[in-house]
Amino acid sequence: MIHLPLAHLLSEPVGVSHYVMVGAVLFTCGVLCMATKRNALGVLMGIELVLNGANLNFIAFGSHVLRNDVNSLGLDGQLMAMFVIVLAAAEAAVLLAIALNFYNNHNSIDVDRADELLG
Amino acid sequence: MDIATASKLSTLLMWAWLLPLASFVVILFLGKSMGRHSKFGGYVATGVILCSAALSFYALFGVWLPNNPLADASHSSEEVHAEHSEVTSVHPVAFLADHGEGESKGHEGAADHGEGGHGEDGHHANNKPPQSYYGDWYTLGQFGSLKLTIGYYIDALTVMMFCMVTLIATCVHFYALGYMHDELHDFTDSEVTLSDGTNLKRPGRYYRFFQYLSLFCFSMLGVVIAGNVAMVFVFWELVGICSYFLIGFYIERHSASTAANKAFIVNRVGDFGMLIGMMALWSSLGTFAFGDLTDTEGHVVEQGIFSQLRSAENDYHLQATDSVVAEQNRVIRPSADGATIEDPEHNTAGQWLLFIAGVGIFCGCIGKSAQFPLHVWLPDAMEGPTPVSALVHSATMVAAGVYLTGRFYPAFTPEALLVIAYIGCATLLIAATIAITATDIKRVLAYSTISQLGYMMLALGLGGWVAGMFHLITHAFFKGLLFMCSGSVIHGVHTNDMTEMGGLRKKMPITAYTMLVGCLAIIGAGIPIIGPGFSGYYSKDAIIEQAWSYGNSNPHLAILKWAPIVGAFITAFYMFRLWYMTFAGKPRNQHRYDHAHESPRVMTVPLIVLSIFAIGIGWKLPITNLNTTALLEQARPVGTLATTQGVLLPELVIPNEHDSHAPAIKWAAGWAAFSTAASGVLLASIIYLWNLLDPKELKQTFRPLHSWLWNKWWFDELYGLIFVAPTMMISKTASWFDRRVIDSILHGSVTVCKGCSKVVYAVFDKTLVDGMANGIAGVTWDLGLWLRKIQTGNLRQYIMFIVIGTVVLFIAISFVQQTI
Amino acid sequence: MNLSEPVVYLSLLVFLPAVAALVLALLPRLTDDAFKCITLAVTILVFILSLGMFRLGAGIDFQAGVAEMQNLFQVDWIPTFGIQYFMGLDGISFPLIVLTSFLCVLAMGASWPINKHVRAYCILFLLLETGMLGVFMSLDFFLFYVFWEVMLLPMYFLIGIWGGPRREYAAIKFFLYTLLGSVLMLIAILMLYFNSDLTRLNAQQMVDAGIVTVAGDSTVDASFQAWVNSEDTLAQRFAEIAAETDPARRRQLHTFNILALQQMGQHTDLFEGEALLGKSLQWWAFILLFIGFVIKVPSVPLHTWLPDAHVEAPTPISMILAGILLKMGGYGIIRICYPICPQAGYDLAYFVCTVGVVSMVYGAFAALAQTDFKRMVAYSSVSHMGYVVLGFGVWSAMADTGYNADYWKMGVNGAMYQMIGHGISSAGMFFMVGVIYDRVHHRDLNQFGGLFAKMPVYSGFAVGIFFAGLGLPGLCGFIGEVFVILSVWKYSYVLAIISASVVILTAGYILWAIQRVYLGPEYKGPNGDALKPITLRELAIAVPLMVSAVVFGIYPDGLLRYMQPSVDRQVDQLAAWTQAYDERETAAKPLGDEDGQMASR
Amino acid sequence: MESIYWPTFFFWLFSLISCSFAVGVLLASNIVRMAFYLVLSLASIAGLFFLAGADFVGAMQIMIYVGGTLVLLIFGVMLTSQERFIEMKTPSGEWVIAFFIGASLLGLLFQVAQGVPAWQGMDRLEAEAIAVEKTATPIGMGLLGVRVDKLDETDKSRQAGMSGYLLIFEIVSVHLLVVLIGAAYLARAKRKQNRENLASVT
Repeated sequence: MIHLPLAHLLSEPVGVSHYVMVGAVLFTCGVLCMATKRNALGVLMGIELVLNGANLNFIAFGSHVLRNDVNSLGLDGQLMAMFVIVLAAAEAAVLLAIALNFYNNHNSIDVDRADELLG
Repeated sequence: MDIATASKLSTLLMWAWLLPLASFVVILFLGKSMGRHSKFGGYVATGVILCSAALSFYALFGVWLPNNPLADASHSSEEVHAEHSEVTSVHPVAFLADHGEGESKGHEGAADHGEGGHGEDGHHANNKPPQSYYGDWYTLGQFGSLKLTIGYYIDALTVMMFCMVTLIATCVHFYALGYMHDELHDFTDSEVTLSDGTNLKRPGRYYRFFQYLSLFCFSMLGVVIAGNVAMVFVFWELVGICSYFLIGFYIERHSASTAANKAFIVNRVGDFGMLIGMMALWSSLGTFAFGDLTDTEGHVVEQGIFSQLRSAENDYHLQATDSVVAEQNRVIRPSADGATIEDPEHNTAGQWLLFIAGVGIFCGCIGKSAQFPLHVWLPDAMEGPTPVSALVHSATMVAAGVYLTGRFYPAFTPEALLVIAYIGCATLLIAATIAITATDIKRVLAYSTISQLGYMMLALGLGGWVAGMFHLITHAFFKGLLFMCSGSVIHGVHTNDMTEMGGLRKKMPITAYTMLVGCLAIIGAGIPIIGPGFSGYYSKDAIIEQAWSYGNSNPHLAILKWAPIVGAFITAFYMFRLWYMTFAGKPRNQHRYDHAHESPRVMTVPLIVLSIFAIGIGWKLPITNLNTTALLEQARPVGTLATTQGVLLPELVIPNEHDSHAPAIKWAAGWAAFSTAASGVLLASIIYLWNLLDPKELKQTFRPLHSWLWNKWWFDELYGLIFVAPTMMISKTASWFDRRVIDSILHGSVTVCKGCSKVVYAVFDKTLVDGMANGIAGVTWDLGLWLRKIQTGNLRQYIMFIVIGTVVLFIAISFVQQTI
Repeated sequence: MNLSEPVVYLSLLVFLPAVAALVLALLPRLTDDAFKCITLAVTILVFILSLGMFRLGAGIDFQAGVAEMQNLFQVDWIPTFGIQYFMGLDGISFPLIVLTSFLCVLAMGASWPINKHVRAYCILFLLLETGMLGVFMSLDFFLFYVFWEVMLLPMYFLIGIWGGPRREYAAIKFFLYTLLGSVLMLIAILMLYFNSDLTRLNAQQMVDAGIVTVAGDSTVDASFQAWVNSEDTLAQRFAEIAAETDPARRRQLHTFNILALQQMGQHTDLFEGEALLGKSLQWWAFILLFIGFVIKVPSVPLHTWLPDAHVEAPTPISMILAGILLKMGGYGIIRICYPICPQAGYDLAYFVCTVGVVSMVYGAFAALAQTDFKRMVAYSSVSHMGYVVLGFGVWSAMADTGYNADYWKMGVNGAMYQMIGHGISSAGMFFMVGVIYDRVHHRDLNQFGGLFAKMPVYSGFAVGIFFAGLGLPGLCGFIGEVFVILSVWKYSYVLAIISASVVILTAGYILWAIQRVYLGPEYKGPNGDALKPITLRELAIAVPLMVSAVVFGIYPDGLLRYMQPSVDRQVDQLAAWTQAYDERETAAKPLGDEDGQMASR
Repeated sequence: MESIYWPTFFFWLFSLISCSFAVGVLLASNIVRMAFYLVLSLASIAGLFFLAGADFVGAMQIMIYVGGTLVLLIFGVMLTSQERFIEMKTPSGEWVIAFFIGASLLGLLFQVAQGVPAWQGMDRLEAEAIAVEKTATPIGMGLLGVRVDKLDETDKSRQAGMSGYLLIFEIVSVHLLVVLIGAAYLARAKRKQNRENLASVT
């Protein structure tokens, strides 16, 4: 019989790399959201996803549950994540303001219309 | 060596090989006199190839297998798992449980794999030469110790190839009996318009088609049975000329004759390299023989290439013989420091010459198997009738190149294998991308053939001998199937253009579903990791596993690891694009749809037969332990069952093929293959089945990319510019030189001086000096204009640029680190 | 008249055409066809005579597997200068003789469309045959030269009278080139003659030179003594000079005997004296002879007479020209240049090979550019004969290969095989061109097309013959090319790689020509109505050519068994000479060894 | 088969939810649905935080993100939600480009994630032996300038950051304040201007 690592999927603890991979998926989704959504609010959501992906990495690197050695970030990771969350909130507020402003000026929230900087 | 078996096998296969020649001769002399309207030629050729197939199968099942029983494949693989558990395991605990079990079973299998690799510290004892029978029939010339002969070299691979070639050829012959019926009466060629505006009307050439087919089979079987490189070369050329005849079968069509010329000449370019390789080999070893010639008592009389280069004293590792070293020192003068390196692990003496020989021989394979950069002939070979395409693309011509690479395998140095891998990698990606945009149904299949051949070469180059040859066999079946299906479609719809098809599923169900089988087989559909799956699933997964294992051993060559996975995605995409465009959806051309019909039974029965093989050739036959991989293991070339280190490039590591069956690799590679293939199918479905994305809009967006792919990366134009045009210019110059210069010396030197001064003016002043100044200015200007376009002001594109930049930067950094 | 005497049989073979020519000249006026029939009959008779040597009962035999000269005979001709009527056969000349008589039959068959001055044509044709056969058989240098010139004149007239529109130009060009070669050759002959000395040869060498024959149970020395004491004029002069003990008063016994000259070149220092510019006598003799022969081959850059001569010559003369005349150059190189002047050959081997390779490449390129069908075939001859020169030149028995002569043997055998193979394929190609030229009266490649539909059988043969020229396995062109190419690497890998590249160009020009002439939908040029299927006469010429192309392609042993022993023997002798020479040089200047090696490369 | 290790099970569960809803956000074209998916995705990320032993951050995640930021976002959605902006199609070509770029980025990140041996999982026995600590207090103390988690650190080189995050905490606070005021100003002022524009047009 072919030996399946799948069998051990649920019986072994997960590691940092698993978290990093989940973070990578979120990050990529976020980036793609930013790259594909024409709605400015969609772009904003993409940013949130990116930040969360990054946060997940911070947490994973700092977690002693996942990786019990001296090289982990320890509490610093969690603190970083905290700051990111807080700043994300701030950034969301500013972006919303910009979006609303844009909406008022252009009567649209299509970011493709915001190409006045075209050289 | 068992003399009785040898003579039995060689006789059987010799007849299987010579019968098509007899058919060729018979049709050559009698074909016309039997009348243009008789099916005489077709029946003779078909009957003969049927006999050949029967002889080949008898040779396999009646002679080979009883004398060389198969090892139990599962044992050997268990054993291998056991060996490498400490190296690759992710879950060591679980592994230990299996280890003991595998070890105990492993001993039985070990006998067939040499000493099986119970060595320590990851050092493996190497595998012995496979069971083979070698002999000479006929001497072309003998000069002292040098001998050029016509002979045979028969091992499990030879026998299998015989079965495969004759079986597919038989199907093609039957299919052609129906497909070529137009040629039985006077034939009006609608693609040829005469000067008076009418279409060409000519007598049919039914018998001639079968005459060429017979010769083709003869030549191909000659390549397979060949006992030495020179004989391979002889039949290699004959295969080339047969393809010339068959591709140019419609000799009245200019496109057909041009394609035939192109095929032959491009192949000759490969043969040029092959000749260089042969010369290097011949001058250093003085023999071309694959096997050892023995006398009646079994003593070795003359040593072949492989036993010279991989001697038993040297544990079957590749090492240059004294004669090779001497020849290299003669050709490439040793450097001034005269470095003879004492380290036996990295003894580079003679390695350069072996590298040249290996790469040279491989050049021939590049030509025959349509590898980049000589792949340009194969798509044009579509000009021949479809049965020819089916034969050329599956079992014969292109298979010859891969076959030779596999046959010559023990003599390839690790560096030559790296070249092979790179060529395969480039081929598979380039061809796959071109197939995405093609709309000619046969052209898509042609590029898919090139791409799949790239897979095989890649596998061989990465050390996956069985994987590569296995894919050759499975591919032959499903590609033959796919081509014959496309022929059936063309026969029913009278066009090659997929943009005029659609919805044909209802009109021609047998064709549609057998073709679906072919598509599923080529993308390697199957249940991941545990199987079962279509034949392509087994072979392609084996390749990807080997690539994975190779990529793990050589992190700096990660591209070779990812290429097959990316290729799997593209393959799945374009194959299902083809199927959807042809059979699914609504008819795009109602007129053609209304007239479409299913093909006659003489054409559909071969389709069904082949589709059965396309599904099951990778399976293990129930009850018996008969399966293709086990047979191929029997033919495993000497000394390929060890992890090999590069000599000229010491950091190069070619992992043992059995390592790639380790669960961790199998798991990762299996999922990678499955998910990429599935996403390819998904993407094709999104675009062509559910119409969620509009292909026209896509084309619009990717206009430059589309035209780049549509024009096949501009290869034809590029070659025209850098090879054909200069050649013609040189030849014109040579001719001109004759008339104007040499003759002018006779007539008087004044003319010469005048001519020269003109040349100086024209070439240097006008072209070189002025041209350079203007050129630099122009390029700068254009570059500026082009760069301006990047600055679009579009937010979303900027984000994409950031991501691309990141990825590229990462890759660049990783490369820089590798080199440092 | 006893036919089993070599002197009778070989003389008959050589002079039968000449005698027939004389008879034709004296005959009363007959119809054109009668002259042609008589000539054809004579050529067939000569062909039968040449075949008669294959152990067919009556007459002399040529034995396979024997390396030495066979059927030697010598008759004094001008004893004052030691000139003899001296002929013989070995594996090098015998296949060429059979080829000559065979191609003459076919060429005469192809002469039927000639309607101008038929009697004169036939006479000249027969004289030409005598000249060619004589060149291949004569072993006396003077005799060789006479036949060489005998062949030249008929050729000049055959081109100049029966040729195409620019025939005078072509004939003069041919004549001037060939005459230049002959003059240079004559100088070399005289240089060698006046430096030769028979008395320097020992008994064994005299036997090898064919002067002394060893009777059944006698030893070499005894036979030599018996010869010295015999009544033979040469023997008497030999004894007289050898008896003179004072070196100062001793004269030399000059000779034109080619075999004796070979012995002197290889075993004595007679030709090693310095002649001019620090080069030895044999170096200059080699250069002169080589230029003379290479004009005939022809090699670049002395080849421009060939395209013109071919284009203007009538079809049968083109066949002879390409099939046989070119081979004389190759024959001269292997029979005269190398064995007589080994030291120069060793020095100049790289030069010879380079000439061969340049011809191959240049000829192929030039062929690609031609629009005249015959011109293209002519350039293909230049390219194919390059293989011959290259094959002769691969002096791979050198110090760094341990004087292993196997590869050299392969090269020379390949070159010889290529001469025969090319004799068949090029004659065939010219004939195929002639067949359509007879019908449509033009040769413009761009104005053909679609001949397959109108003349299917002819086109099949033509394509087959052209593939033989392309070097397709199974046809005669392949064996020679492969032997030559595979052997070159051992001498020089650079030349090997360049020569291998020619296979691409060859495929290019031949396939392109086939496409333009035979394939395609319809004929594009003038006189399309005249394209009638091949006649029986033409078929009777095409079939033997095609059959022999196939036979030589798949059964090389049939030719090699006659040819190879002689070739191998000569190569072995030269290899032995090389080793002795190198040892001598090393002993002479121990420090200069490296220079000698470099120069020889 | 060994018994299920529950943290792993929950990890897979939460990661599956968060990833699939993240993909949902990406693929959905309706802005309201996107917002909904985002809520679910972020909530399950909080679950992952808990599993990694970061209980305080997890709580923050739920409170600030799910409770705060997203409400803000949804306001934004509602404020701009005219019929034509609810569904905004992206051109097909860009989807394909984005797909390939995303795939390569993902491949790269996965490669990196797999490439570090130290990041692989621990042994089960080892993992079960680790005591789970509460983190709220250390974090709170850290923000106030005291690193309780490093008090017993003996290695000098690892004592960096002993001063805690007080200064950063302050900066962030001020930053937040500025941002809030700025945002309010931006949103308010422009609307007024806009109204004037409208008035002038009519």
